[in-house]
Amino acid sequence: MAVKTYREALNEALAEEMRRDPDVFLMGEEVGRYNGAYKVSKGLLDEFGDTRVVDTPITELGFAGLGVGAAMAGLRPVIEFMTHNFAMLAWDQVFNSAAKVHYMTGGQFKCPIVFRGPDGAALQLAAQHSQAVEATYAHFPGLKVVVPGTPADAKGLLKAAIRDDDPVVVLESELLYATKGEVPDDEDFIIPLGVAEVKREGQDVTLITHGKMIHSCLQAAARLAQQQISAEVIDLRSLRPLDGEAILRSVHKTGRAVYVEEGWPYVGIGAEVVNIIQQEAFDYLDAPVGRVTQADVPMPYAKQLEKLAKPSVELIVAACQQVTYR
Amino acid sequence: MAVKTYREALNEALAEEMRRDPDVFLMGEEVGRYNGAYKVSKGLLDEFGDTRVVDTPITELGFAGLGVGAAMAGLRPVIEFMTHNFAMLAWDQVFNSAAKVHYMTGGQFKCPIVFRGPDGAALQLAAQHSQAVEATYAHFPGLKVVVPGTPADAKGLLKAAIRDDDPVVVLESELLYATKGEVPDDEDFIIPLGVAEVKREGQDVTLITHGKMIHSCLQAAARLAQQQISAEVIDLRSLRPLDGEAILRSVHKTGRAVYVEEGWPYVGIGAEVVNIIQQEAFDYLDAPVGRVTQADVPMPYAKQLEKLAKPSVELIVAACQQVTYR
Amino acid sequence: MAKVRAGVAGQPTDRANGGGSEVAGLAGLNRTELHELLYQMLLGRRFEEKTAEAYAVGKIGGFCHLYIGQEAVAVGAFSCLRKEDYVISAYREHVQALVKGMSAREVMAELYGRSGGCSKGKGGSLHMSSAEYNFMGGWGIVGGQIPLATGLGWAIKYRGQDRVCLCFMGEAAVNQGAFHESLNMAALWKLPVIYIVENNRFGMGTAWERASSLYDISQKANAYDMPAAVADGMDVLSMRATVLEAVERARQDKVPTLIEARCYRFMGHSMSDPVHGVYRTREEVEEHKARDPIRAFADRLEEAGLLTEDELKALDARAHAAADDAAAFADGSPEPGPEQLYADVYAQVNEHGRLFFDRQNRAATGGPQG
Amino acid sequence: MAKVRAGVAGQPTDRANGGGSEVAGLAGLNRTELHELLYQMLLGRRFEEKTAEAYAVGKIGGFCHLYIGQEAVAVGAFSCLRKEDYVISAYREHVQALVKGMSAREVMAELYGRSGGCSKGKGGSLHMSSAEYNFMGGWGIVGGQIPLATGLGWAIKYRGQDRVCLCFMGEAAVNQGAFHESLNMAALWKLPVIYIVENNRFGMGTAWERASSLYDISQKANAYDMPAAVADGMDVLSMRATVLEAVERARQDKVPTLIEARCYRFMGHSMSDPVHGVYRTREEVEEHKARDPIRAFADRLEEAGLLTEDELKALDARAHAAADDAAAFADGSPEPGPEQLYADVYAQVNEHGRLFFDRQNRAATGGPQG
Ligand SMILES: Cc1ncc(C[n+]2csc(CCOP(=O)(O)OP(=O)(O)O)c2C)c(N)n1
Ligand SMILES: Cc1ncc(C[n+]2csc(CCOP(=O)(O)OP(=O)(O)O)c2C)c(N)n1
Ligand SMILES: [Mg+2]
Ligand SMILES: [Mg+2]
Repeated sequence: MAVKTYREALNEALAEEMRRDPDVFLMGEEVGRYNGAYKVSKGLLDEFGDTRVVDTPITELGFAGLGVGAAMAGLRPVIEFMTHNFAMLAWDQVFNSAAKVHYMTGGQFKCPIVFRGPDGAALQLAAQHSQAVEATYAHFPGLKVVVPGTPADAKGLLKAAIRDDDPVVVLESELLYATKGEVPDDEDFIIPLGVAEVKREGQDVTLITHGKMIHSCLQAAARLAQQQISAEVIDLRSLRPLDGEAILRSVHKTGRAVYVEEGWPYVGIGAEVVNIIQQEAFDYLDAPVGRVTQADVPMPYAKQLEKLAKPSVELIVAACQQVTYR
Repeated sequence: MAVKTYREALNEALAEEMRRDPDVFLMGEEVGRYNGAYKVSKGLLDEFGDTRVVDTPITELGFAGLGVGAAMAGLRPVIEFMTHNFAMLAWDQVFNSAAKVHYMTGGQFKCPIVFRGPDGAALQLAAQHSQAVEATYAHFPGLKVVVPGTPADAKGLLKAAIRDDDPVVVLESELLYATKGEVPDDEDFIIPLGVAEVKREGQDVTLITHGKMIHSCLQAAARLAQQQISAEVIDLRSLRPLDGEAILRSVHKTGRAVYVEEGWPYVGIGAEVVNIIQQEAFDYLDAPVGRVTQADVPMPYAKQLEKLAKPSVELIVAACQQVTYR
Repeated sequence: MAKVRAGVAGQPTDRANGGGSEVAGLAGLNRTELHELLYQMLLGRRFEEKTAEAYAVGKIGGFCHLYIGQEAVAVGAFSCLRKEDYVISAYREHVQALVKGMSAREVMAELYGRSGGCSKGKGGSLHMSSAEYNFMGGWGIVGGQIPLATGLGWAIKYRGQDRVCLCFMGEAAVNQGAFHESLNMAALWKLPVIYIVENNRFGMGTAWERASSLYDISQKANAYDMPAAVADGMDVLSMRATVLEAVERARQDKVPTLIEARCYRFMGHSMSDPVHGVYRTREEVEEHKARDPIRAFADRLEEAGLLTEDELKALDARAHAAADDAAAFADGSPEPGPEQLYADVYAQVNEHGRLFFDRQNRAATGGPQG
Repeated sequence: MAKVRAGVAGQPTDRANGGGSEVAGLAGLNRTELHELLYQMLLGRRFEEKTAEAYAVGKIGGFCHLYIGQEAVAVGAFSCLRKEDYVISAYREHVQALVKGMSAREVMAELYGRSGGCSKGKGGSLHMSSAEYNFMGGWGIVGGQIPLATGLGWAIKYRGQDRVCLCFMGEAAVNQGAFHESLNMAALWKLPVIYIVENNRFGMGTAWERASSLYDISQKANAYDMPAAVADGMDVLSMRATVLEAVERARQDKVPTLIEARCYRFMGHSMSDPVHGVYRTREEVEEHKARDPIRAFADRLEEAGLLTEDELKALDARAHAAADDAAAFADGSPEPGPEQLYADVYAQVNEHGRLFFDRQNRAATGGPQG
């Protein structure tokens, strides 16, 4: 184990998988000579050359589709979207091609592709550059979707995604790239898709979340502890497949839950988690499941407004107080 | 009142609004000379000429964006997507432009545009042509989303959408175009966005739904009546704004609910409705809210498989039996 | 089409374009090879006629787009290919699937939605494909296959293979952004992809000149500094000659080419669309039918003394028999069972977590619990 | 820029392109008008320098892309426009907003995220706009503004107005599908849109020739049968002459034009990007800086006896003062209040149903209950 940044962890995952399997290549805007818009691919061009680390024109639809074609031919492309906001231009290829090709060819063609890049808001990037779009990806059968929140998860999930035979969307985060954490050294360190992690144990209320928000949840849990409220924090890590058992185990114990996510509330991931809990733990629930999300507005630029729009530690604490009736 | 098809109702809505307001125009593939791929725009080219009824090249991203630009200049474009499956190519313009321009310009530019076309499955059109994508549209603040299920609703909602100052997505249905119903003659007949309708009254369980599925729900309700289960059928009609009160009123009465939708289950509209019910009618619920949806798979072509994939009257009946414990 | 290809390796391409009139053959092809071209076109025609019949009686459902009138395009083009070369296309692709080598049985069974279909009945008319023959699919999103073709070309280059990829599209797809983005990348990175635009004059009811500000499609290649050519898509030998040149360039220099194949659609856009209507007259259709590519090729062979009336009849009988056999096979092929509903959504069904979320449906169909 | 425009109505366009050296003026512009052009460039430069300062001390946040080095493009181009003409652009648009007529105050306050900003602080650097001046916005999605421009042109034609629309984009946006789809429609339907590609050589760290298979951007217009031109984007008069011709064609014949403006970006891609680095050398940057468009234009005017050293100083002082004033105004402008969070999401807040779904947030910020 060594302490690494989230960025380094992703970089290692890419480098290791590229060393291991010559069919893996990385393609996207500025991934090569510029070392990546967020430097995730630093050094990879030097090591692997320009057929395996490929700078593209700004043509998201085109290179996403190129990746799908290459995957159908048996390669294992990693397609970087500079951010998932721009991926919308490519969603036809993600939803109509990648997610469907295996099914509609009766299993003849696999599509082992990774679509990765930062998701959600950073700081003051305004409406077109601050969207957390996991709810949309997760809706489509045929895709797998993961959202790492720590360096170790970033490495383990990205490696699992690259080795997976299906299209996997990896949602990273600009604000996490510089964060640090312990990362296992083992070259076969993998976090299987579909396994949640209890990031903090607790008894009174379950905070369920994914991605960047785990840090806000951990902070909220610390504050709640001072108020004698013991919060368990569950990081789903993977949204499809989803570790429903982990959710239920915890809710059976606490009887109370709050979903926290960076995306918009309406038809968000949290809505589905509420659905699962009420379907499958109806009799265990002592209070409605709470939710904390981005405000239901396009992201404003002004610093104060942006702060108000984002799910805050304060709102998480308040939601936990509410479901525990304190 | 006169009996009309859903197709005729939409056609009338377009014609009346175009007569009323010279800023309204219709643009899309085959809307003009061909009278519309599904004949919704029949006769409009003859009446309004080719600057107001415009056949486009197959360039969904381009003409959707053209519509947004025209709307910013004060026109009121109605953009027809031949189906919403193809709209994915244009989603960048829907989500990054139409949904955001009013907010990010501080209210300087309105975007009074309608994006309309059929949504969901018809018969044996397979994976790329059978998607119900309302969950995705509804997720994005800045959009309004309506899903008419009857001829009268089709007319009233489309007219409301055209008169609205915000971008409105109208999700129609291939399988409904030929269905018939009473349609008011009044040229100012409008169904305000955000008002649900009780399509059948009942006491024991609330079937909540939208669009094409109201017909399956009404059939299910008829069968349930034979089993002495009285089902209320609520047609939301509009998904954003959403008539939460109508949902709660009914659930307060019945204590039991099932959401039925044509789209996929995971992070679907039904998930959010479950969320709203459990947040706001937690103490009224006698059973978990049930859900009936498309199977969580890309749509298969084979007739029998497609039938299995779609939400059926049988599954709705079964879900109602389950939540009423019969 | 291995037989035909073998016969012409190394033929000068200018000779291939018509002309050569020694009785031994035509355009560098011998009698047997020429007959094979004719047979492929006949097979396509008879297969599609059978398809129309089956559609009319409800054995085939959904959208269904016939290729009648355009047979020379695929037959001429694919005669330049090897089995390992990739082809990808749009939704008007039944005949292309056949010509690439797929059996008429598996294509027809797919149209019938049966388990003997190439995709077990899951794809249907719009989504024929074969991993064995590198027929990468019918695509239902207009233009959606163009980036995929570019990716197939990328894979060829990445692996240093001696292959090419042929990408078919209708002329209306040229206006899609995907076309522009793809051709730029293919030219920039020198990918061995041949983009063939089947210009049958219409995208549904829209004539090309009503959809594009530039009439000459091949000129669009200039925007990418890419070689281009125009072929007579009603003449199987013109198609063959043009594609042969492009294929050689792709194999040797890894350079893409844009080819406009001028052809005509004899049928309506799809089975639900009348043959003529608001967008074209009966006369226009009849005029083009007079240039039927099969009739024209047969006549030419007969005139050159390379085909007898009896041989033609025999070839046609073989084509009819193959189409009939395909329909009989499809009729007898079982419907996919309910367990197929959840099969193939994923290639790798994870043992962790849930991949599927509709318990009710899964329970009803015996679908996976994972 | 009304003053300048008025001076040249009806000038033959070939004279406009440099050359005319009577002491009375240059390129058909008199001394006052030429000074105004120079002032606009200076204003842009000083404004951006001020912006960089404010960014460095954290008064401005987010992404911030400066226009330094490219001033001649906007100033030359917009000198051909009227107030009612539309302009739409990408995210490197602060100076364009100014040159279109917006006050430096409202642009700077927007950068500061203050309520005195043109969009009340909601848009920020990437999204400047003004309904009053028909500056339709800064767009953050590369290429996203191109279809919108086409729609603005559509609206002009629809209403029979005597207006044009200028659409700015970086050269890297040319590879987007949106470019292709838009130019085809604009040419097909004869829309009065002038697409100006600011070719500053790089899209972030990618040089144009690494992203496009064709070097000459203006040639891409041939694919749409659209008129095209190349302008020297470092020369305000070249820009003006080129755009003037296109604007006249657009006004009279409703014909679009594609213009490539060859220029150079003196700064890094954005504030967080170094000026030179892996993708270009310091020497290359310095070489281009030697051709600074402001310096070059001032020199030319001085040589022609149309500008004195003192006049230049006075113009620059005015520009400095305007930038300082803008910053002072922005500093004093209040932050938007919490009630602004939910304001403006919709133009029409429905009295029926719920438009917003986050009760908790709404409660915390006093947002709408509807
Ligand atoms: C993106 C997209 N838009 C619209 C459609 C509906 N559609 C199916 S075929 C077609 C016409 C295509 O014409 P062309 O490309 O010329 O091919 P052809 O049918 O003539 O073979 C249209 C508009 C679609 N399938 N995909
Ligand atoms: C669709 C999309 N892809 C990627 C980006 C990230 N991005 C922002 S600017 C830029 C480079 C654009 O270069 P160019 O168009 O030449 O404009 P310039 O910055 O040189 O003015 C990129 C890749 C984006 N904003 N939108
Ligand atoms: Mg066509
Ligand atoms: Mg640039």
